Amino acid sequence: MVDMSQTVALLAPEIVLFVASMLVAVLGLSRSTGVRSLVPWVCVVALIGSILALDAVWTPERIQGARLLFPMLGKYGKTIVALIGIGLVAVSAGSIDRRYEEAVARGRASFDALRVVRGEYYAFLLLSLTGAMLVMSAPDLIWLFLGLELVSLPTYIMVAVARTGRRSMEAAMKYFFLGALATGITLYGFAMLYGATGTMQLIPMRDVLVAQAAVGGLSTTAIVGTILTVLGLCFKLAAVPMHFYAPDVYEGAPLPVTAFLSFTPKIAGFSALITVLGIVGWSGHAMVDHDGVRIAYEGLPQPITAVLWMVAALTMFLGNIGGILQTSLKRTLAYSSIANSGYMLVGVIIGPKGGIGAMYLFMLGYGVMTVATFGVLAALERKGEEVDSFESLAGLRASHPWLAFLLTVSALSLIGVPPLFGALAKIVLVFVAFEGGQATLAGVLLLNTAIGAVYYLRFVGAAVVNPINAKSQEVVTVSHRWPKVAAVVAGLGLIVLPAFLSRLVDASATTVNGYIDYGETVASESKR
Amino acid sequence: MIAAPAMLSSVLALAEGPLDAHAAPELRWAGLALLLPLASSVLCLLCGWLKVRSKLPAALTIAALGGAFATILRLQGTVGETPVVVNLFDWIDLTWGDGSRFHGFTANVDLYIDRLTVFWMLFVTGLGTLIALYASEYMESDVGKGYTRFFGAVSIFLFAMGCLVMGGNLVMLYLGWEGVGLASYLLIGYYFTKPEAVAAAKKAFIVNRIGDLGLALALFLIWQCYGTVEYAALWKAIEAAPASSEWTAQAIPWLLMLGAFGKSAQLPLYVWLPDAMEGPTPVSALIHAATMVTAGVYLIARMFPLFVVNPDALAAVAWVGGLTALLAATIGMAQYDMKRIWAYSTISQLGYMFLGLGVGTTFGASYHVFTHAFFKALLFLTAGAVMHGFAGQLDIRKLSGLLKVPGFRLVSVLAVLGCFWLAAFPFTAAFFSKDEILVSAFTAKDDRVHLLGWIGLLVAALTAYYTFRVCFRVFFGPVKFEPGHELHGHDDHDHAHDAHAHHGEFHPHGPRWAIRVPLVLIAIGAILAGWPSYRTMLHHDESNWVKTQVAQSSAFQGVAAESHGSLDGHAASSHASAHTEDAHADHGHLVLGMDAHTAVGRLGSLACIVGILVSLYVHLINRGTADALRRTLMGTVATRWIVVGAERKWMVDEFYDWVIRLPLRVIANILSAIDELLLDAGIVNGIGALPAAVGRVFRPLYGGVVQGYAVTMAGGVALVAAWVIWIWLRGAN
Amino acid sequence: MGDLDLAAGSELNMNLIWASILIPVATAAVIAVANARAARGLAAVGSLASLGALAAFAWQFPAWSTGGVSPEPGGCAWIASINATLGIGFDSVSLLLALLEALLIPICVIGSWSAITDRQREYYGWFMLLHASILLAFAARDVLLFYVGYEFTLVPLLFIIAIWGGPERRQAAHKLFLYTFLGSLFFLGSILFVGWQHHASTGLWSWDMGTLSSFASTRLPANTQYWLFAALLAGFAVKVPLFPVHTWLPLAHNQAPTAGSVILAGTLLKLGTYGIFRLALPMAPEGGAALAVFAAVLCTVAVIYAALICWVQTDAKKLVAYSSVSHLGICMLGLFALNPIGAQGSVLYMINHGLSTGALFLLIGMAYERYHVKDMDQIGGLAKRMPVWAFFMVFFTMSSIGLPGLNGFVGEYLCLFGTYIATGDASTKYPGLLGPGFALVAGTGLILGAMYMLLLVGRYVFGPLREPKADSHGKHGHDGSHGHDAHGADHGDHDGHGDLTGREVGLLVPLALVCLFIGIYPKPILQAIGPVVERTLAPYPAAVERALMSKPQATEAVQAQAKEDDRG
Amino acid sequence: MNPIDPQLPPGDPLVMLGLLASAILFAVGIVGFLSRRNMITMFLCTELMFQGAGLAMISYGRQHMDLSGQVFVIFILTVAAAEAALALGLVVLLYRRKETLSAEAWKELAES
Repeated sequence: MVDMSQTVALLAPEIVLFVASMLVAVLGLSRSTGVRSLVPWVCVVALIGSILALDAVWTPERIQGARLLFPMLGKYGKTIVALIGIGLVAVSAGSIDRRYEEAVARGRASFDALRVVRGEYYAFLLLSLTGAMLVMSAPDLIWLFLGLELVSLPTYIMVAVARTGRRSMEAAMKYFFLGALATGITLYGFAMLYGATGTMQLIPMRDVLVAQAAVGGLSTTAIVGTILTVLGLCFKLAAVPMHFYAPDVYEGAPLPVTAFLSFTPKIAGFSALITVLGIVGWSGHAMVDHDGVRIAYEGLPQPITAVLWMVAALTMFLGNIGGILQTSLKRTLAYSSIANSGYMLVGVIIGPKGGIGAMYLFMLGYGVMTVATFGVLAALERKGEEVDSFESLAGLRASHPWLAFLLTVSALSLIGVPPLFGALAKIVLVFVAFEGGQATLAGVLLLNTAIGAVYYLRFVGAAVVNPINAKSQEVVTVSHRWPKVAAVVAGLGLIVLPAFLSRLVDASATTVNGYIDYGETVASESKR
Repeated sequence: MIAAPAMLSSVLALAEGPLDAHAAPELRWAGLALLLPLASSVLCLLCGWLKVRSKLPAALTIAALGGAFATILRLQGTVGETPVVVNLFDWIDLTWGDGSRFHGFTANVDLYIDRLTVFWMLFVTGLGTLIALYASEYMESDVGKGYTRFFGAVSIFLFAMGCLVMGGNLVMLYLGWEGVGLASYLLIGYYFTKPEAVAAAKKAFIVNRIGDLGLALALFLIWQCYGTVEYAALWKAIEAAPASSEWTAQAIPWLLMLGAFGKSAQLPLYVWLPDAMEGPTPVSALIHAATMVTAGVYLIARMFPLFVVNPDALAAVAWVGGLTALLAATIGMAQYDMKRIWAYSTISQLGYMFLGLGVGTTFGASYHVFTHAFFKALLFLTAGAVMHGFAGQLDIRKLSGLLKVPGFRLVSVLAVLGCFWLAAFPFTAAFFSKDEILVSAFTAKDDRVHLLGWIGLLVAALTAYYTFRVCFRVFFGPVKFEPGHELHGHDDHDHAHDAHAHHGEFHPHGPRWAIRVPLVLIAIGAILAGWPSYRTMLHHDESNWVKTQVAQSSAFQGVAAESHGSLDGHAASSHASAHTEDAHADHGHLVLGMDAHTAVGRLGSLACIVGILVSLYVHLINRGTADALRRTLMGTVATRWIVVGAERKWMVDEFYDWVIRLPLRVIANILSAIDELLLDAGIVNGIGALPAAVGRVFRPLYGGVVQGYAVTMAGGVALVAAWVIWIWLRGAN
Repeated sequence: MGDLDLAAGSELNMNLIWASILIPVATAAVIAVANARAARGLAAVGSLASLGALAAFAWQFPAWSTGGVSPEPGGCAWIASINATLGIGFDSVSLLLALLEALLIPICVIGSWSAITDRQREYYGWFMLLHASILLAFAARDVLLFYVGYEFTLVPLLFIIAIWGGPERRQAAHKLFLYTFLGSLFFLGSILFVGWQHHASTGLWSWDMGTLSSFASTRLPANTQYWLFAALLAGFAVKVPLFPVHTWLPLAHNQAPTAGSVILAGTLLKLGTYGIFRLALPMAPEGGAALAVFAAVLCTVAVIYAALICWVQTDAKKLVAYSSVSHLGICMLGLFALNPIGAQGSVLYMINHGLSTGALFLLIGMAYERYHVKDMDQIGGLAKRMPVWAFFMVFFTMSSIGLPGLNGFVGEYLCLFGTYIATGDASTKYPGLLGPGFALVAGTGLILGAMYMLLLVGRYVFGPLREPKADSHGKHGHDGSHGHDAHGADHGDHDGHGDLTGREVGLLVPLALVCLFIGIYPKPILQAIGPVVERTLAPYPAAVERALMSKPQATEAVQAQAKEDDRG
Repeated sequence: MNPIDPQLPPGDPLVMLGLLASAILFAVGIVGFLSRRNMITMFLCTELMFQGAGLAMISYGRQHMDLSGQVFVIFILTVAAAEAALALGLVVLLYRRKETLSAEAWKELAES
């Protein structure tokens, strides 16, 4: 049996975050503003603590003991979650409960523990991050399912609670119901996978499926089950056909929550997707054609690759094409997140030989770009409201030159202009697509980059080129300086990271180490 | 066709013929002929820069041209029979592969000096100096304003002409070719505030450019066939493979012709020369009468070995020359502006020169160039003096009896002398040179050109008529004149110092010494131009000096064969012409029963005298008859076209405009519209808007209702599941 | 200086090149913090320093004039895992283009002192970044580094045109960015494809231009080379711009500020032609031979098409913009002649076009500064008012229509000459696919060239003086909503409409001298380019022979701008 | 028989019935979710889908004679309970704002 102490030890980062979330929930309710203002700091300290715990606890023998499908995935994955998590905490600092806190500070309203939301908000944020980390080191299906649920349930609440407006309530409603639908589909997929393999442990499941593949190809339940799971997970990635919620929820939700939604469910979703596809095995499959000849081939079974190919292509096209028509900032960024999911799906399709590494590198880049962009937007406000249209952004250069510069850098990096990190991540992805034999998909990716450039250029145009107009006159910076700090760190990161590119590429390549794919042995190419 | 190569091979058998050049580095000082004008143009630029207000630029230019003339005189002494190649510095030379003949292209700045070059440069620099002196006074009213620009351009012109004539390879010739094009553009457009002058300059440059394209393509062809563009190497290559039947070799002469006709204003491309009269008169005299327009003749003379190989090309040159002469003469008869008449007469005389080249006498053509340069410059300069004095008046109907006007007596006498020379009055220099051309026309082997001889004689008569039409109307008859309206600069300063008050009375003022001296010198030159033929006539021993010059150059095949046998053999005395190569005497061509020379001599003088008498009667004795004749011709529809045609220059300009310029303009507008609307707005913006359009198609899916999203999501999942089950799993196992 | 041994020498070279690239970046950073007044001075100093560093490199490393490459490949690793190195080095072609660029930038910066009056810090900052990225592109010997340099030029150009441009500057800048960005993605796809093929077959990672070209030309099958050349051509055709994809250029030029136009015409278009020369030709000789005729047809059409359009333009800047489409048509025609004469002419033409068209834009800009009108219907005959300006205008017009004695002639003449002799026979050791037909049609381009340039000079410079009546000072050029700073009205035309100031003449004189020098004594440049051109065209005689043999099936129904990427 | 995974012979009636029932439950859940406008009913339908999946797990557990399927069901129940709490809280919030339970009322956020 699995030695419980080993797996529990591995959970140290999650435990740190969990305890911190409880602490934060309580601190949020204290009467003194000083203590309440401590909450974001506690979150940041907890996240840093989780990274340190991760390093401390991550020893080779524990990994062996934990019998994980992707043993090394956690090391890199959890670090990104924590780092970007810090950025997301910084982006949301200062805008939760701001008007109520100001009212209390000026004494207009008496403090009422019931109305204060800050503590719960950050607690749910930390819980969601914990969920994401759990998904990355799930030894079995149940753990995977719980991890996924732990990611999405807090986000439903965060969307509803952060700002009591009609729009955020509608967003929460849509997000909850469609999320529940998708989870149902995923669950049924898990059930069929269980049915096909007879066990919940991931590694034994993979051995069963590989054995089935060696004999005569996967059973129908296995393939349908995988596809249902994949489609269910598409909701988390905001990939077609499950992407419809994204524009409305991103627009409705308050800005910091939108930032959170555009990163954490995505990384959790992708990690779960890779785990499920890992079970089905990337190689050593054979397709027996009509006259019984067994053709061994690389990569996922044909139907699953075909489905993923279709989902990736459609996601890229619909994401980019949808973005062109938008006038609201958050809605445009929603379509941008859909499109970026499409790009990352290309990495997933290519599989362990470079694809997943490139995908996680792109994920890091995407995370940094999200923090940078949302950091700038969170740092601005107009008459107390969030800034959500290109007109109000116009002429940012005149009033806030540094924020305009950062927005330009992140927009150009999203477009893929070379010296910035976004472009280099995309170049590695395209290169790996060629390597994995997906030349047409690489072509589709490049074409979509061109289409995407249209709406990203609007950010650049608004920030630097267009002159100030009536609406953008009233835009001022938020008193709280954390979003600005996040934006500066992330923005400069986009410029500085290319220098460390080789180290990052090697780090993201380690995510796949240790994934022993028996099929590989069958295909006579051992993979260490 | 067979005759040509035979003649060529027999001549080549001679000792060191005039084609094998040898390098002569010691003659580097010959480069002065180019360097001096270039230096003077740079100095003029400096004067312009420093806003010099004096006549310094004129002095600089005259000094430079004088120096160049001296260099050429010195060269005249030193260069012997064999041509000399002097390398100044390397310009373009690229080699690849093993550097053999076809693996490299060299075109360095070097000079190819043989007798023809010196002969040509003699009158170019000589006339250039005199005309520069003339212009120094003529342009004095623009001293502060455009003086430096004028003399800078004249110096550039002389430098370019030097490159053209003395250049050692075809690319240097091309450099000179376009250089003179630039100079003529700057000089024609000198009065740049006048739109007609700017249009004329632009027209001149573009028509020349069309010719230049022909020349450029010819250059490519020559390199492709013979592997080199250096003259020295080219002659050897031609000797080695004289007549290759490939179309490229055949096409070379035709393209060279296109270039020559563009520059020397022959039939298809002559339209720019009459308009070029917009420029100041010294420019017309120097460039558009004496030097630049002869560049075409020089090109064909220099490239004669290529032409000899292709008799059809020669015949074409002859015919184009003949027809141009005829056309220009007819137009010249019906014009009223004195400079335009001399312009058409230049075209006509150039037609003669090409006729001469076409029928195979490069000597005749060169001699005519030599004589024509002098008397045509004289005519233009006298016209200029008249225009200078009469405030821009040039209409021959408004000027009369200038011989008796005080101060214009010398100018008129010289003008009359020029007219006699132009009309080729017997025993004038032009008479001998034209005689040479017509004789060769009659005695040419290729019988297709014999008819041109008769056309030549007809044109001689017409020339005589229109020359003396101007002469009698303007210089003879009662004294009456009206001042021109053109308020040229120099006109204001007339009024400035005009003593008596009542401005109605207009007193023309005669030219001062700076105009009179060059006129006299050029007149003497015109007279002396005839000296070589006088000597042959009187001493029967001396061969014509010009003939020896042309014989000792690459155009030697064009020198009449009979005298070539012995370079210093006795001149072809009018009767006993000993032919060396053919058995039967003088090709057996007897014209009207007489020997060719005597026949042409008599017929030519007859044509000239008839022409003079007719114009004497019509334009001096009874001036009314010309108008009466015009009315009668206009009266009947059948003959109306003659008058209208002649006066309206046969509508050639309008024809070009309609057939070439207008359609091009329409096509250009269509293309511009295509580029703006179809290509840019249509396709590019269309593709740009495509994603947005597709986006709008998917827009209704985002209706906002939760159920709507759920339906599409569930529909998507069902679709995928169905697709997988039906298509994949059924096939797989 | 010169006696250092080779190892140290190459070290010094490397530093000098990096210096010439990094000085502008440093200047940009300093300008960002300096005050507005100092910005233009700093920019001038920075660009001159960069020019100095480059000149020192050229002087210190004489081997470039005989076709040598300096310094040797290799350089510190940038992405170690796929061996993408920061390899930089010049050979004669790239150094000449870099020197052209380094010469034009100070002239542009000093040229725009009086033109640009608001947001000067940003303007000069972006200019310095543009300068650095173009130099990086020319200096790169590593394909990915070239892509970085090539692509990043879009950003500063976008801002320079979009902020300081004419009335519809934003649309023009957006179109320029998106159009060229799409083109460059084709180019990115191709080089990644080649890099992958190289790794797949040799197991080694390498992104050095030399290794990739020699690998691709020898080891890739003919069909793949065909699609590779198509994609590379498609990518660079947008930048050159070749015929069907040129529509962004007139708009961009019409709206760009003077200095922007000068750099756009001067060196940015040369990135496209340099890309085709340095990457497309060596990497896919089979494809190059097969597609040379198609590309040549595009170029010839461009020559006539653009020349005719020029002829009916009324806006001076648009006329010169279309003229550069026509001129670059001839330039590329020379390159696709695939023989040394044509290719050397083409490389020389790139340099000449940069000088003459850059100077023309500078001159039109100076007139624009005084009258704020460049429509030839409203303005003309300025020679009366500005004789010195008129002199330079005539000088550079003559240089651009290829008057012998000036630089335009040598390049244009060799291009047409190369095209002419690019016939099937192999007597010149370099058989070609074009021949007299192409040369004749392109030759008519000479005549059309004379027509529209003299039309420009005839109406804009000579002719009766026509000055715009409503010559109200200030902003009818730009719409009022310009993000201008406190001191408001731009005082562009300070002393009314005087002739060129000393500063302006000082800008034009160096250009004129270089034009004259190349025109009179092109020997050193041609000798420097010679070996590099022969090395690039080495595989072509054989490839053309094969193309000639299989003439019928290869070249029909090829659409170079095929949207789908090359096959895997 | 696969040594790692002892299985009942295929076609065991209980397993077949179980799977059929779960499929029906799941289908009803989805169809109910799409057709019904009332939010509480929509939530109940999602619960149905969860239970359908749970039932499938149990029948597969029986098929493979393995208990982990039922362990999973217990977790599904807990998660469903959590979602129920959250759903009703949200529905109350929405009801208080718009006095209607129909999801149609909420379509302000849409493609403008």
